[in-house]
Amino acid sequence: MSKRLKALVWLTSLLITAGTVVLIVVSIVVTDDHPLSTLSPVGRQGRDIAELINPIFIVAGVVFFLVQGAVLALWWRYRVAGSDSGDGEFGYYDDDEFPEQTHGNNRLEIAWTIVPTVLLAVISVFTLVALFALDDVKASDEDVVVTVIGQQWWWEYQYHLDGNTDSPPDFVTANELVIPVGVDIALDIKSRDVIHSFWIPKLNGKRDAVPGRSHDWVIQADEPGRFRGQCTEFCGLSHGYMKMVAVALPTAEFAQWRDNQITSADIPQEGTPAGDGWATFSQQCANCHVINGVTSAANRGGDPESAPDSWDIYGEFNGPSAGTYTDELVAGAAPNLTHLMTRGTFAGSAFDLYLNAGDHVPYLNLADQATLNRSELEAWIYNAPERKPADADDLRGMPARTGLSPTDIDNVVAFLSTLD
Amino acid sequence: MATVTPDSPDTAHAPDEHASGGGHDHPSNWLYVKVAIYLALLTAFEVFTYFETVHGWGDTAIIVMLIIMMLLKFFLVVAFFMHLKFDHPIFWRLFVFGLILAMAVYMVMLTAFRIW
Amino acid sequence: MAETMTAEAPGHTPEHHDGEHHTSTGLSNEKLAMWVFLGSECLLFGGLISTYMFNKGRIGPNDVGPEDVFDIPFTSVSSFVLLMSSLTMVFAVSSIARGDLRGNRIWLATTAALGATFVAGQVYEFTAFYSEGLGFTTNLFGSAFYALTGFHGAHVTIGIIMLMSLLVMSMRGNLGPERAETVEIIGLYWHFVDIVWIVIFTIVYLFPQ
Amino acid sequence: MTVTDRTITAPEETLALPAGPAIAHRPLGVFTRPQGSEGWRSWLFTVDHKRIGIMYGAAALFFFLVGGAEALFIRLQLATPNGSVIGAGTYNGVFTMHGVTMVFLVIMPMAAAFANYLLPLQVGARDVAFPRLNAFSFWCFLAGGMLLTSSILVGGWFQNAPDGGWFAYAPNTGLLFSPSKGIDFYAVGLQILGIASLVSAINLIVTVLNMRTPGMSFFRMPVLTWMLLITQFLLLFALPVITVALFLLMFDRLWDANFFNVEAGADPLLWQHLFWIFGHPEVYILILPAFGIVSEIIPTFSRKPLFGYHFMVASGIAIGFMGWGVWAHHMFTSGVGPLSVAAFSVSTMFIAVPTGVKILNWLATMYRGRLRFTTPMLYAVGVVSMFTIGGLSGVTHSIAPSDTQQTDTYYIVAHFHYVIFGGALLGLFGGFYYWWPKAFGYKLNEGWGKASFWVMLIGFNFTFGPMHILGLQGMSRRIATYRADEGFALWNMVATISSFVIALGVLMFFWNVYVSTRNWKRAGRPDVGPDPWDARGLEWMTASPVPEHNFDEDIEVDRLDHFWHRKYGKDENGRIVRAAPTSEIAHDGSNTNVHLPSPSYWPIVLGGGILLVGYGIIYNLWLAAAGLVFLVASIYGWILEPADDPDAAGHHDDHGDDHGGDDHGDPDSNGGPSGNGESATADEPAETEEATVG
Ligand code: HEA
Ligand code: HEA
Ligand code: HEC
Ligand code: CUA
Ligand SMILES: [Cu+2]
Repeated sequence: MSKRLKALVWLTSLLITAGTVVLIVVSIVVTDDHPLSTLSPVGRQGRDIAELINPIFIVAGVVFFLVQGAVLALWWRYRVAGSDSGDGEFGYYDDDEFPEQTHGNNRLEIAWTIVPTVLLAVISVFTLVALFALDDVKASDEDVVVTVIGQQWWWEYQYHLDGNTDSPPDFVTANELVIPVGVDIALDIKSRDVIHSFWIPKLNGKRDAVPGRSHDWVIQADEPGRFRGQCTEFCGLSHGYMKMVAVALPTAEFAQWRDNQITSADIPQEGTPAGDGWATFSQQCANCHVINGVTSAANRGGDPESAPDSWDIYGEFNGPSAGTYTDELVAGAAPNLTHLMTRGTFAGSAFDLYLNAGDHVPYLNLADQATLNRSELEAWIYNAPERKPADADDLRGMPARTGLSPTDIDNVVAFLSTLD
Repeated sequence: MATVTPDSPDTAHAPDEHASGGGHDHPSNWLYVKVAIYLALLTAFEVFTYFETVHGWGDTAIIVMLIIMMLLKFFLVVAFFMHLKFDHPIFWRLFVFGLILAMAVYMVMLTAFRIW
Repeated sequence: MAETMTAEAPGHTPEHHDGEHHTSTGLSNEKLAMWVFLGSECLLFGGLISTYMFNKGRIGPNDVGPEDVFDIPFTSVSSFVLLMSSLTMVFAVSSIARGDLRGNRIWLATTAALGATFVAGQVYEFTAFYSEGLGFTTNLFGSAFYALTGFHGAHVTIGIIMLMSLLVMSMRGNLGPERAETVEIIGLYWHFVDIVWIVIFTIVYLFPQ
Repeated sequence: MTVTDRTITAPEETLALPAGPAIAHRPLGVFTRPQGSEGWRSWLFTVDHKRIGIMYGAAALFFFLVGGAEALFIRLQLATPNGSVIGAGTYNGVFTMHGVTMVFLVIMPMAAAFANYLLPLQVGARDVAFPRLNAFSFWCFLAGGMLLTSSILVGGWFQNAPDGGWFAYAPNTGLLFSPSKGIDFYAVGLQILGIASLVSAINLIVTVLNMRTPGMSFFRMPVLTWMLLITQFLLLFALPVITVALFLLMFDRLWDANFFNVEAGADPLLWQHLFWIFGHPEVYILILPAFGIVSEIIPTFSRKPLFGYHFMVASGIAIGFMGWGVWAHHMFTSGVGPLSVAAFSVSTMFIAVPTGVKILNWLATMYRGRLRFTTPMLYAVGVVSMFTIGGLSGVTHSIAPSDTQQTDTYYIVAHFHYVIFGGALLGLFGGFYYWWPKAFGYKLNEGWGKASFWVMLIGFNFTFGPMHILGLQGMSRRIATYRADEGFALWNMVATISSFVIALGVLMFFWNVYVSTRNWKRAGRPDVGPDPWDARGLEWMTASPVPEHNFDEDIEVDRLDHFWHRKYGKDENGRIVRAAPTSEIAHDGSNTNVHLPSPSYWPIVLGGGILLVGYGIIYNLWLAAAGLVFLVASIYGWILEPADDPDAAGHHDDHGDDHGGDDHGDPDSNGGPSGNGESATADEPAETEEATVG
């Protein structure tokens, strides 16, 4: 290698090393907020996992330094000086340059087979203990069981306050999963279309939502807060926008929230903007969205006498000829909007419903405490696929409503604002 | 220059196993016919279990018996008709490796669905 | 085979040009290749059979299931036909090894005919099942059943084509005793297809549903 | 195969096969064989394992540019929060095609390049067992690669590209959820690539088992040969599994079958199991060739034999075996039961043991060696160092409970780029530098080589290193954008910038090829000699570039590293000294009486037929049917192709002085002098036709 090239290489490596240090320092000093971090768990399961993996990270780190150290040391110690001259003969050795020709050493080989084996055996014991402990997902403290249903590209939560998932849920909400602090909440994870994965990193690892199957999972939060999540199994077009939030509330607040959720909404007065908005909603939106007390099955083209929405997405499988859930497997379903305004985010938590509602604002009465993110909501209603890619023609995602005039949209938002 | 003696070869590796032709002492046709008769009998008995299930043998017992007979037939064909019994062992190894791998992997897959 | 000729040159002496005795193992490349290939086929059919076992019961109570369509006596007969075709295949191989070209042709033809009978039986079976309401798309049992047996049928069909090609070669005088191994190799394929059916017949048809 | 009477004298003409006399005997009139070994035609119809190897390498490098360009688009889109360089729809196509391209069209064919070029040489053979089939494998691979890559363009930019991720989980890949042609391209393309790899695996396995030169027992084979052999076995047994999965998927999409139709009671986990039963052995298919290459390079530039040869072989075999029992570690969160999770978690961990044996043996080889850090050596040591990082993160994934936090995050993306880029790709690039003089007769420039290595290495670490952090901070993979308040901006920007540094390093590699070739030509094509690195394997015992017939005469191998031991012996004091000059030991490629297979039209014709069937399945089944007919016809063409030119009957020997076999040729038999000239084809329809049934 020519002298100049060599100097160049040294200079770049120097610059890069310096750059790294600066970067790492910057990243530590500018304490970025990492709402999805797995490194700062807040729930019991998340903590158990961290406690399991952290020592293993250290072991891996030690192996890392040993191997890299060995590489560098061997390089430094045994390199043939001047071996990087650029001439054509490069690579030839002189005939007398022979190191000792060692072919191997069985004792060494056995040693470096056994040592890692033992190390890994120890690790596997801890792994198995943690694994079975974590798998013990029968939540006992509370009877609430939430059926979590993933679909392209949002989450539905069906609350069974009595813990009985065989009966219709007490209420249905979307995207923001509210739980009482400190208790294990059992989740029953399902999917209406493709595979998704439910993941609130600060609380627990993830569990896939597989259509046709139902998976038990459990989450628990040590302290109140809003914990972000992300669908982590690739589920098509808008997978990246399929997020969610888990909100842990102190027990009393949770009870308050729960009691509110059970109530139905009221049809607003005619003549008011909200009333006009309701009219528009009934025509344009109610065939997909359910608002308890406001929409009826008739809105959805169903039998008005029957249950407002089919909560039992698979039930007992009786074969396709029995025609059970055929219509339900392509989502075609839409978030229940009965208490839309009690959520901090909307549309798969991809957008904030309130402007200044950071993760720490008191969660109850958001509408009073924070400003509605009106422009985002309006943009959504006007042309949802433009905000979040969707394929509404194939019943995936929300269709555009570009026929709506600005006043229509104002009215619809006024109506939606009553849903708290 | 020093006298050069060729470096001694690596530890004793026998010269390559130049196995010759693989002892093709072809079995007689009569042997094949005998094998075919066994195969036919086994098949007949297999089918028999199907019609005799009514006699209240447990399903498990029947399945076990069927599997045994199936394997017998399988290995009769492989060993005699396909000559594996008489041929070079490398064929045997190649084939059985695939067979065992297939059985192991797929059994684990099915149990991962069902039992566990 | 042609390919071997040159490629196996190491150790090759002009006195022996049949290519069989100068490979590292002393075995011919073609035969080795066939066995290697059959090892791989185990995983193909293993996958299909597992898919069938996994899916056959995943049907509703009112769906067409195995017990609704299977006609065991019929399938037993066609299985037997295929089984016996293995015997005739063995005769084809041993006759050509003895230099009995006429016998070889007869046995090749018989084997192909038995195979064709089996395939014809399968075609009949498929149409019968279809008319009883079991299509490829009807339910999981249907899809898995037809995929598995269809794959097997395709293998048999390819086998028949190869046997017929051998027969044509023989007629044209290109299949003498020096090519006994070619017949043997195709025989291996044929027997393999047969043993796959042994497994399918037991697991798919005879296992208590 | 043709036994053309070759009379070549000048060494520089060794690659030139003089046009033989016109074919006098045409069994079926039309089926003659192509002639000549120069010009582009000779490449299309070649059956020479070395040319096929070179074509594999060239194709892989081309696809590397495609896959790399896709990677750069990924990085551009993710550079900032709410990125909008390419939309979500295109993004999904881009990362899927990136993964598929890199795995199936870059790493695998690059490994195939080395396997084709080197396996026969390393075991001292003339060619592979079935040269025509070998050519077919290549064209079939190229057909599959072109079909897949064309999906980017047909019907609009990324309109019909596969967009289900490289493991294409059902039911997202069903017609219902993925109505474009993308998944059809994926299924058909991979099916075709599978045929190519399967045929090639059978061919190479037979080559190693059967074509070894006298004395080349299994434990005298170089470690690269061993690793490639194990790879072929993994392919042999893994490919049928994904074949099944892809067939089921195709049946679902084309003919409404129900395999992944949840409404009909299907369980989508079936796809996952089948895919990963293939998929995990697949990752060892990607890495083992690189391990083999590293095991060749490090001894050469340490001037020591490989430490613990038998353990290196055994650990390779162990990895191959264990690789079959760990697949569900990709499914820890899929909902398989806790006992399965436990079993797979533990089995996965222990793969670290044989892999560790390899790492440590390489280090022990370097220990007290005389290390020369040539470019190949840099790459090899780079593998040791970088692969370890990826391996260690792999072990942290195997801890099932914590994998529930890691899976499908950038922590995984970091893991597999460290093992694939830092392991497989660096190893293969090292191989390019190392065997370049063998294949082309000149070395690549060391200065550019080293510079490109360092640029790549630095870019690589700053692209994928930060992804560990991103993943642990919760960034999911396969997301087209992320929110500004999620805190991923910094490291994504670093990764994006660094990915362009990698691109620079890659371009420097290509520049190096250009410059080195130019300089070599300008300097009047000086000869590097047979053994430019003072290496150990048989491939260095013949001229560079390797003459078409490989070796002038059979080599009688008497130990491991036979060639090296011919060069060096011990004096009476036990000191190692040169026993003979290389020029005396190595063959000069002057023996022209070696009979070589003639080129053939049919491999490429068959490849074209497969392409036709492929497009037919995707667009129009009538086209597929026509293609199938064409294929069957071509197979008969292949069978009926004359084995050789009857006028040249006779010279079967590879010893120029021995013409004893003149009388055995039988020009009237279809098979020609090579006796059973047709049986080759008899068993081929089994593979070829079956492959096209779907
Ligand atoms: C070249 C390819 C390659 C290789 C060699 C490996 C090697 C390994 N991989 Fe990797 N892996 C991939 C390619 C590869 N992987 C890909 C592509 C994916 C993602 C697929 C996708 O989802 O898209 C993946 C994903 C993946 C997962 C799934 C993660 C998830 O999605 O949740 C897991 C889980 O266990 C895993 C584990 C391992 C392990 C344990 C090894 C081991 O073989 C590593 C062993 C090596 C070492 C450990 C280092 C050297 C050893 C020592 C120095 C000895 C001392 C060490 C110890 C005692 C610990 N890999
Ligand atoms: C097998 C080998 C392999 C290799 C070598 C690479 C190389 C690279 N990969 Fe790859 N990657 C995968 C295999 C590989 N990847 C797989 C399997 C996935 C998973 C896919 C999935 O989820 O389904 C993945 C996913 C993946 C992701 C995650 C996408 C996501 O989850 O959303 C990212 C993100 O940064 C990424 C980046 C890169 C980069 C920057 C490189 C770079 O190293 C590339 C460097 C190369 C170049 C830069 C080429 C040089 C090109 C030019 C200089 C311009 C060429 C111009 C023309 C002439 C056309 N890869
Ligand atoms: C074809 C069905 C359909 C129609 C009609 C429809 N929506 Fe939607 N809507 C959806 C779906 C599906 C989602 C979830 C989309 C997502 O998150 O990707 C959604 C989401 C929403 C959300 C966010 C809900 C939440 O909890 O995150 C609001 C608000 C909304 N729609 C309002 C409306 C209004 C107002 C109209 C009428 C003007 C309307 N929708 C018409 C299907 C529909
Ligand atoms: Cu839902 Cu990804
Ligand atoms: Cu894996």
